[in-house]
Amino acid sequence: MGQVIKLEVVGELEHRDIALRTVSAACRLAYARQAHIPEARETLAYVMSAVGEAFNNIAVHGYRGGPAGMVEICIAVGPSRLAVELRDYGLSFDPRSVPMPDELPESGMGVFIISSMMDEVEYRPGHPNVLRLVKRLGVAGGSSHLGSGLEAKGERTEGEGDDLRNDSSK
Amino acid sequence: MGQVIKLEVVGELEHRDIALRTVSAACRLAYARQAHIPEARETLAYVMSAVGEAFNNIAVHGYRGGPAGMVEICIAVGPSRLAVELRDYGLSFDPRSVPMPDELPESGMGVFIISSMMDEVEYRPGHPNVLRLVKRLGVAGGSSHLGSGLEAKGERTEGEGDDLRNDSSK
Amino acid sequence: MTYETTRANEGCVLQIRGELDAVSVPEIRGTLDRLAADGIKRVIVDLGDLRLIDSSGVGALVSLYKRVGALGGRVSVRGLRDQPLAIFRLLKLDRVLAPEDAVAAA
Amino acid sequence: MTYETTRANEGCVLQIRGELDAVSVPEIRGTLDRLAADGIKRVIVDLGDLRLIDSSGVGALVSLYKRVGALGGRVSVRGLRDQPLAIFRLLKLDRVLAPEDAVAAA
Ligand SMILES: Nc1ncnc2c1ncn2[C@@H]1O[C@H](COP(=O)(O)OP(=O)(O)O)[C@@H](O)[C@H]1O
Ligand SMILES: Nc1ncnc2c1ncn2[C@@H]1O[C@H](COP(=O)(O)OP(=O)(O)O)[C@@H](O)[C@H]1O
Repeated sequence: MGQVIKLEVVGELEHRDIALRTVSAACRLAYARQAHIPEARETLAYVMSAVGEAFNNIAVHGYRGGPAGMVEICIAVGPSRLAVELRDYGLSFDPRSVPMPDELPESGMGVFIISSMMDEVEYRPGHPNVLRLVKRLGVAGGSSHLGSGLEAKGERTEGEGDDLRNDSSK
Repeated sequence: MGQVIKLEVVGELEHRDIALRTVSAACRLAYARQAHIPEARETLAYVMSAVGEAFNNIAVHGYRGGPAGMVEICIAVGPSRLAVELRDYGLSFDPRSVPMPDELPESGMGVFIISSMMDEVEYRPGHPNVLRLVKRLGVAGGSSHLGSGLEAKGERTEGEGDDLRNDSSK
Repeated sequence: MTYETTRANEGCVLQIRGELDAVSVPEIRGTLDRLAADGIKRVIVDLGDLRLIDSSGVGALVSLYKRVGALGGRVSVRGLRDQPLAIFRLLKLDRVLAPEDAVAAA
Repeated sequence: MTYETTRANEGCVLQIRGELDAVSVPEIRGTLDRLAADGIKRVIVDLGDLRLIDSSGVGALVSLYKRVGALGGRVSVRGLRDQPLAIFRLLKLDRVLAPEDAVAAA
């Protein structure tokens, strides 16, 4: 899977920017190795969107009602995929129970954005909770939603919420 | 000392950008807490310069002649100081033996830049080698070289190379 | 995040730059509340220099859209690109909040 | 890092943007070598959009300065600011490589 980058920050919103900038630099590194791929900007947009929502949720929901614990972020940059794993020691939740967003949503979009923007999403509740996000890079490997401008894979009517498999086996 | 941010990357030049962007975001976080301080830009310039040279040296010298190991970077953001510690598992060196740069230098500037740009520099050879860099934030605390534009503390004639104390006690 | 409002006649242009996210939404909330309460007829939100938005930012803009609409006004977003465009498209909000841009792109 | 050279009469402007560091110096080395070998009379290096430089970048520019000088030409740097300015000042290279800027700032 190539090289791994690890970041540890406190799970508070003020650390969101550090987390995103690190992931963004790692994402650019992935594409520096295959600079001919035109989807770099789109992939970066998707990964930033998903990781940003995941970080927000840990800070706002996972560590609600207590002092924030750490968030560990592992980024694995491979030739054909970027995997980002977020671990937290806060409250767990059941992603399958999260409803789809409204038509004009003011909240409740985070889990939907995460599921729709990534190619693989897996959540394992526990201590730590582990959220694993995978984005395929480039055109090969079935990322057919890439390469057609900025259209995301998800359509609200398709229920990608199910991508977030609640797999409690560790 | 406030909150600690930890980053682990492989000690290769291609990871330099990730390391610097993480440190830069952490540095901006330090100043977001005291946004009235006008020295934020200068401090950022100094810290980026020093950490960049330190990372280069680990990649180029520390891990020369072998596969690169990891670089662990710990950033501690306090109300009045920013401390960055770099740990590597490569070759050690004696900073006191590094001569001052030439007048028109093409190399040999790194250690001088590190010593001059930071307020405290400490190197402990070992496994890992630990390089500890401290920058005081803001005007208080004797950082009299801040606040007067972009003049760095170091003057080539003053021999700040000595700031890099080679303290082998662990 | 930085922002700027320019008023002209019965309308207002709100330009938001940088990042509109869970960290910065609280900083702009007062301004959004004032715009929403004003009974203003036309609000254009210019996101041409917005680098990043998250669901909190989207929520704040949707809320503005609803509240201005409830008082008979209209909010539209222009200049969407990159990551903010991706989010608006995913949520199908580009058609509602940025109909002019959506038509132009079609 | 991106760069661009513009030739006019006996001189050349080399604009370098972004980051000139241990990673990017190898990408510009061929261009610097060609400028140095050309016997060109006047090289202006515009660093107004340079965000970051490290000792490798400084070394490459000093080497250019020496080699062009050895063939009777002159290199000067303009537009230094922020981190690159801090490094040039520390090494007292602003006075040598950017004398016009240094005088203007005095
Ligand atoms: N990391 C998490 N830890 C605990 N609960 C979470 C987490 N992420 C999401 N949730 C739960 O799932 C719900 C839906 O999340 P989301 O779709 O991001 O919308 P919102 O955060 O606006 O409620 C949250 O309200 C929360 O109850
Ligand atoms: N992290 C390190 N590990 C091993 N040796 C180092 C390290 N940093 C510096 N050195 C030694 O110190 C010398 C001076 O370093 P520096 O001032 O950065 O200039 P340069 O890297 O251009 O030689 C290097 O040539 C190297 O021998």
